[in-house]
Amino acid sequence: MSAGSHRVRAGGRIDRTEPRAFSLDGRRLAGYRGDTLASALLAAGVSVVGRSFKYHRPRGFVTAGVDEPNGLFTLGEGGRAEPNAQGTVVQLTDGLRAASQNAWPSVRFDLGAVNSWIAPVLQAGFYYKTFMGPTRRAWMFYERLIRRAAGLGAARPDPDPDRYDTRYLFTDVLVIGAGPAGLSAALAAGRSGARVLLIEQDGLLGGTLLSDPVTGQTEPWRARLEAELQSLPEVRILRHTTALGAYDGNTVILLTRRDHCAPDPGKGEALQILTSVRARAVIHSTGATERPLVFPDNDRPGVMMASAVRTYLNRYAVACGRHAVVLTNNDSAYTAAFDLAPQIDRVTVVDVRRAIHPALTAKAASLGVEVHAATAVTGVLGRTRVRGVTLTPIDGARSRPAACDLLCVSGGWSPVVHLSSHGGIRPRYQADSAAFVPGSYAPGHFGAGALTGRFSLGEAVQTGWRSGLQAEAECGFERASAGPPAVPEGAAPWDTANHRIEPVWALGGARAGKAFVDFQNDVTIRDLTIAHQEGYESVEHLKRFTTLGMGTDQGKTSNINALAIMAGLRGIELPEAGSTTFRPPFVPARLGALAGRHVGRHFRPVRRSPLHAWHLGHGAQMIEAGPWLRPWYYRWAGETVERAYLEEMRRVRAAVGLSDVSTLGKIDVQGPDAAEFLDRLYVNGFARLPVGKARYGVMLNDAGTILDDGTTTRLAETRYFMTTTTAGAGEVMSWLEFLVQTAWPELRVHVSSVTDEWAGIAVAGPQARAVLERALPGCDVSNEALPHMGCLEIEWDRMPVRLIRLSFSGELAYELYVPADYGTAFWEHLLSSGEPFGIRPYGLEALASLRIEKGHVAGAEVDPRLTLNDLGLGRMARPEKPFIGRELAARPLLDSPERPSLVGLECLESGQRLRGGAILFAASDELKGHGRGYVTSVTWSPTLGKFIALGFYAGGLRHAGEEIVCAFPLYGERVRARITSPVFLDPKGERLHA
Amino acid sequence: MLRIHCPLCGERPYTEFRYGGDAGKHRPVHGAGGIEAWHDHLFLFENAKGPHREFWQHVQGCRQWLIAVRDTATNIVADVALARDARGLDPQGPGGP
Amino acid sequence: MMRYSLPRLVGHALRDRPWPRAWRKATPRSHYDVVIVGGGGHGLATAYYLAANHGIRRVAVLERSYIGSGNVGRNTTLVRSNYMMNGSTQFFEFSLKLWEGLSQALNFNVMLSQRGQIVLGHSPAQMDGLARRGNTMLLNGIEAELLDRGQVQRLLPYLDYSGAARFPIAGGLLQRRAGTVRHDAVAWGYARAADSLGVDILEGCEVSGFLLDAGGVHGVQTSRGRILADRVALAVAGHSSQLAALAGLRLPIESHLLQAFVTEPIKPFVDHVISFGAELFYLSQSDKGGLVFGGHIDGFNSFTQRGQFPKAQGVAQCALALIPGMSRLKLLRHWAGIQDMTPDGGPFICRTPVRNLYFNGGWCYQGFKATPAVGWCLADTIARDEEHPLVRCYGLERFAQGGASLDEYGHGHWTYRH
Amino acid sequence: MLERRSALESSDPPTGGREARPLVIGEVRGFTLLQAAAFVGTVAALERAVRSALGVELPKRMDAPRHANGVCVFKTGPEAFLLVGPDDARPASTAQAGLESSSNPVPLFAEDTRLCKVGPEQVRPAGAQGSWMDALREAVPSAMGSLTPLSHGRTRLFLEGTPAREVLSTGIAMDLHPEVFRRDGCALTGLEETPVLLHRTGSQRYELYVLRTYAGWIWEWLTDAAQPFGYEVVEKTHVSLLAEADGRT
Repeated sequence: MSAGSHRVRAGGRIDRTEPRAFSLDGRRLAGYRGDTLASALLAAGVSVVGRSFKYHRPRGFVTAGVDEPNGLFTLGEGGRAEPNAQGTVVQLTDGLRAASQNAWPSVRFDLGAVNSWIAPVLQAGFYYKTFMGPTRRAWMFYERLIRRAAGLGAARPDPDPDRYDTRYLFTDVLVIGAGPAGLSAALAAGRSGARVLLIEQDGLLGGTLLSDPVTGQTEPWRARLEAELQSLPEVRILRHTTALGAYDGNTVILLTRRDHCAPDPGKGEALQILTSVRARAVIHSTGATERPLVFPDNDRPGVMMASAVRTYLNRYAVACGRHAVVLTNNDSAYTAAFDLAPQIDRVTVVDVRRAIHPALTAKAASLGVEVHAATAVTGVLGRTRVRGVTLTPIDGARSRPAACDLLCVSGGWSPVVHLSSHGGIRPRYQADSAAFVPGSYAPGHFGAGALTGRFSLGEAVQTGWRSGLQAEAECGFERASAGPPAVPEGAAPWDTANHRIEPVWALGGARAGKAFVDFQNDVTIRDLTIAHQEGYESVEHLKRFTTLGMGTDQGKTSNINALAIMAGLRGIELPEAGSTTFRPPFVPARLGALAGRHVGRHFRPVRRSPLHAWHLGHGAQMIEAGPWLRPWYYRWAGETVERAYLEEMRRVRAAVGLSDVSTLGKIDVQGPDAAEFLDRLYVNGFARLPVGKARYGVMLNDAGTILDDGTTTRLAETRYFMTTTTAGAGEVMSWLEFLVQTAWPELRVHVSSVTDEWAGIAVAGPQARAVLERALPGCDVSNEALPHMGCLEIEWDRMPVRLIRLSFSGELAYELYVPADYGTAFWEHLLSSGEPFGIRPYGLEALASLRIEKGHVAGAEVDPRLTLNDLGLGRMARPEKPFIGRELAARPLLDSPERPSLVGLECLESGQRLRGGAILFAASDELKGHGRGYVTSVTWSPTLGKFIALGFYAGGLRHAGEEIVCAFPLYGERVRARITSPVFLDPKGERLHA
Repeated sequence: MLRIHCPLCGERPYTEFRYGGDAGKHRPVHGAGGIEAWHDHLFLFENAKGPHREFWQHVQGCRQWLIAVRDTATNIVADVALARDARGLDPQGPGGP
Repeated sequence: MMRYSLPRLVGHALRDRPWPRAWRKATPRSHYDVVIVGGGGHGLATAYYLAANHGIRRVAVLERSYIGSGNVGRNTTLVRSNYMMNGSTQFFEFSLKLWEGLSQALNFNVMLSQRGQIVLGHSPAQMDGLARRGNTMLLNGIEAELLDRGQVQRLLPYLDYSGAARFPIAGGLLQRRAGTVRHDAVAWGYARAADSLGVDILEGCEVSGFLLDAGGVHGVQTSRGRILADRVALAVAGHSSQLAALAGLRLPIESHLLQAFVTEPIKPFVDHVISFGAELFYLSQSDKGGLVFGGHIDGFNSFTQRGQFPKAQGVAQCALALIPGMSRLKLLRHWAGIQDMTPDGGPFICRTPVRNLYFNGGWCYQGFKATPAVGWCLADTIARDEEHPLVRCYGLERFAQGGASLDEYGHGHWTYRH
Repeated sequence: MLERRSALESSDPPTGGREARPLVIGEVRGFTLLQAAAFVGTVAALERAVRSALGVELPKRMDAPRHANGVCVFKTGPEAFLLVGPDDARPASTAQAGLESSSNPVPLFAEDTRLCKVGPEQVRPAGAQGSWMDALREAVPSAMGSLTPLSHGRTRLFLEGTPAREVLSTGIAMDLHPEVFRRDGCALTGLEETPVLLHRTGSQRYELYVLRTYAGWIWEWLTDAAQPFGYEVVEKTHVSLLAEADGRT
């Protein structure tokens, strides 16, 4: 057939003046603006568009919407290639490149179809019963083959050039679905002045009305409502927008796709926008989808849903065949037959019901449509295209073949209950319409239209209007004066609430041929029978055992048929079989859209020190430290971290260095009871700390293990300046607030985070004092005026400076805090003041190594699994003073002297190194099990000329002097080391007191 | 998405808050209570399926610790108050932390 | 039990013969030696090992809904034994060894896929932590390999090695024997094997109370009547507290939601199990083709089994931080399971203060991978009325005593941070 | 005198997005920000003290500030307030807020008048006199409450233009509808994972007080969010707060 051969000459909502060129598997094709990929392919006469998951059977389009199980494509190329796109919802754009999937070499001739030959073996659950030998690892062999055969499209590793946005919206009324019910509801709510958000997954408003002929009666009504809604200032309409899920707090997540307009990410245009809507009232007008009937070979290309065929005809001007058979168990499919009749060669209706409304038969007769009552289709002829069907009268008379090239099927309508069920509300079966409808609604939620299992246009408009009024009342708005918009005149006699459905699910018996229940996952009646025989009867067992409903369509076309068939096998009523659980998202949603702009460097917020720009401009190599970026080392000292940190350390030990400690948590503690508060908090006492003095403190959590440590300075009788670790700052702050607000509200104390307010700079080294003397002329920083752990608050150049003499490196050292805006200038001032003494900045690696030489705990040692004793700090606690964690720290096993506790280690072998993460053993131990301890921090000590480490060892310093083994089996290493005091350098503290 | 009505700031998504766990227990008086009292306080939970009294801190707002009563079977929050109000200044008061 | 095999499968296909039920539809007896409450993986495995290892066959497994309806059917299916804390290392290795022979033992293919797990490190300090973990594994007879950045890149070329990565990859720790298992098959395989040894599996049987007296528990009250039992074991993760409360016990457990996610199926793309190091996030590809992944718990107690969407967004962000190309893949489903969280992240398998009542729960993130070992050790504990040596550290009393830390994440005792 | 540097000095992306630039983004410099908090039971006293020192009332509500005499007061907690006022002329003394201070500043080191000791002995600094912060310090003794300077700890950004609301709604989960979040309304909320104080200072103008260490990230985030609309970065200016709050649209 030539391209476009199925296009009807006139009509439809396509724009024939705007052609669109596209390709499928490299074949050039054309369609029009307003087409979907599916309608353009059908117009071009392409019948086979995919291969099924398991048997690789040729498949064509079945539906015209988001329920499509078969027509999946890979769109685009390279970084924009998207696998598994439903052709039925892809807007046709110029230059669109589509490729078929899951077939080799092509969808028309696919070698994978050999699976069909062994189909009886590949029955439900076959893999649970085999592939278990000959060896225990045999599955690894079979799995490779199975994985290759499974999957649909292919993923590519290229980064995605497109951009995705997220946003939050708030509204009074959210209307989900702009079919007749939704339009009516939005108007009712909108006229009252309420803020209404109307969303529609289609690009056009109208829902099923869009499948009516453009020249028909409903179009003026549809257009009038759309126009009025657009004129209301507080009504917002989002097209191409799907509600993915309903969540707690009346939150509905929406996805707006803009793939039809080829956005430019360079200009910040997003391909998709994810919106989180909080609505005071939600109206569900999500409509219903038509479901297939189950009969042998019901998956052949050319077997389509009747409503889809009608949509292709009236909306896209595509006749899906020239000779159609319409198979139905209800009235709704007659509309399709009547619309098709004038446009194609021949239409035959096959109705499984005995009694057919005379108006239908009369109309059929007038259009030349033959109607066979009480007849079923029990077989389909043709492999890649329907060539005929087998008709079998219900009463058992003989079957006969009938030629056709299109089989339109209607097994009834399934309300789209997904969203209304996301809140955990189970759907309920409504027998007269043979449909599951919402069991109830969450507070503030209302249903309207076909969702309620009432399918006529009149009821849609009425229920829509009613729910609109309910929603506006929920939001406290005055009822609008005008009534509901008049329903178009002359509704057809078959437009009844339940379409007079006779629930029939499967035709032609369970055993004849492949009668598909789930098209995409190739689940047949036979598979359901096997599941039943083996006892996998509950809905969830059935799904999991057969994979029914687990495809990309999530069983939209298959679930109810499967439930009904299983109920039949079990001999129970359909409602007893229960229903499946509906989980979000309603349609598959790109992960890119979920992630929004939190990708790449925006993945998580970055915290930057006030000195950040200076570091970047002066050769710092930065490193991530939690949310922070910190200087790891500076290039002045070397090009690699291994060289640079040693040089930086040497500079500190021999002369003076400065480093950025702004990342430390800083908390201002003020109030008449500040001293009492800190006394309760820290294991050691702070109440008697003199003003102008600093003290190292450790706090435990309630369980008596380490929470955090840091230095706290008393600035005044009623005011302290606390520092915390960089990593612990947030946790400590919340904890202090918890204590102040809930546990000890009687204390008059305030805690405020001032981490952002102050830049912190450490100046360390024998020349540190000389630098300060030059930097702060006139300020007495002598040992007498400012001894170790002393503090001065000064003002220099009309800028406040907190000068605390404390040392992390073991050298004579100071921490200086200045308001953050001054940080860089003051840092530069210190650098220039220190120039004669050779001052240089040092980074995190040197900072860490300097403190290891001095045995200060940090990072890996401040471990919340450990106790004060484990850190060798047990003597700090003042047990006569109550402090947080005191009671549980005394639990018997936490108190054991055999717990691993902090030790120093020095390497005894030249040419060997210690490594973090090594496991420690006594020299005589067999190297096995968990050992006696482990290494937490290692450095080469340029001062001592050897590798040294901090670690934890059972019994701790009782073993000082012993030679032990550091095992690092990951590298096949074992190194001898000696247990020493963790204070490697200047144990008497002469340097820092100098 | 779960939403919590902060008595000071108004209704906000739970992402503005930090969860603080069970608030249905009495915190032993500071410095009093032995291992057993603290053990029970810290480690044993009613873990109600139904109304659950719990702490939340509005970290991206007023930084107040709140006590909310939320039904853990439905996530519906029935009531929220500042923790200090819900508890009163009396450490033995009803529902103290 | 009719054995499953390829010849039999072909025979059935050719002759179109019906298969027998995988497990009987049993009716409750009035008395059992052991009643196990909870027909998930743990409960069914326990029943199987009671019968297989101890010859105790008058056993009933009571399941409120259908078997496997809890966490065994809704997890991310990872199995591994890279545990560092003493107490867990050997237990999980024992479990992995049982996994390695499970399909054959049960004659049910559970599809153990030992494709290897790589835990990524993003800083020197994190690499030290991974080294400690890997060394501990090797010293306990468990294989492990420490990978540098280049080695990770060769194995996982699709991760983000660009300058745009917010947390650059420093290296990783590989356990080659780790992998995935077909989760439903575990419940069904144990059920079928236990059933064939005489165990009664009672679905739709909800326990509403315990029959208690001074001597302890001697039965349960159920929706299908009173059932007497010499011993009763609880394996009802998610609702441990509710069941235990019926026996008058208060537990160190809170119920939290953990979400899991799956994309639509694609051709083979990810051949390993990957764990991000910057945040808790893990990912693998199912045999069907979907990428299966998960992250942290939602962060507050809940029984709703509905996850919070911001958590899904956070997890998607982790996915893209790791594999930028996943941006174009579509999320097919996300769901939430209720899990028992404990203050130290460790589980309980133990006797309880109520005589003849045994408890298994508190599994936090690790219940699925523990399934065979839980069954084995809990069965042993019930049969001998004394904790199996591998689970002695998993007692309820450990918080009172300050016992061995099981805290793999190093969070300390902050329940809500797990 | 040392130069004050903005937290944004290393992140200054160019004006971007579409050709049309309906949005203006910038940083407000030159203001003083102080947290004042009372203890339970001393709020009334604090209120009197603030009123007498600055002539401004403390707001009762979290969602609307009070203004007077060039000072704008936000309520940030049950007894906590943020006061934003004009640049306090190099206030000395950040360190000293909340202390009971003597009224006579005594230079401590005679040879260098730039340097004063202000710590333990609570000596008044030399430089700053007559500023509004000092007035407040005089009025609030430590038993009444605490004062914590935060001028350097917050970066103040603004967005102005028709798309401002939509840009903010990409990261702030609050209803910013003009009838709900009214002019001169304010809220403590989150911008993605970071805390912010949002103040609507005009019909299409919003100010954000963000934590300084996150300011660079937020700046990048906001300008990125503004890209689809088009924006322009204005020179970082010293803008008087109340001129803005009082009326420019």
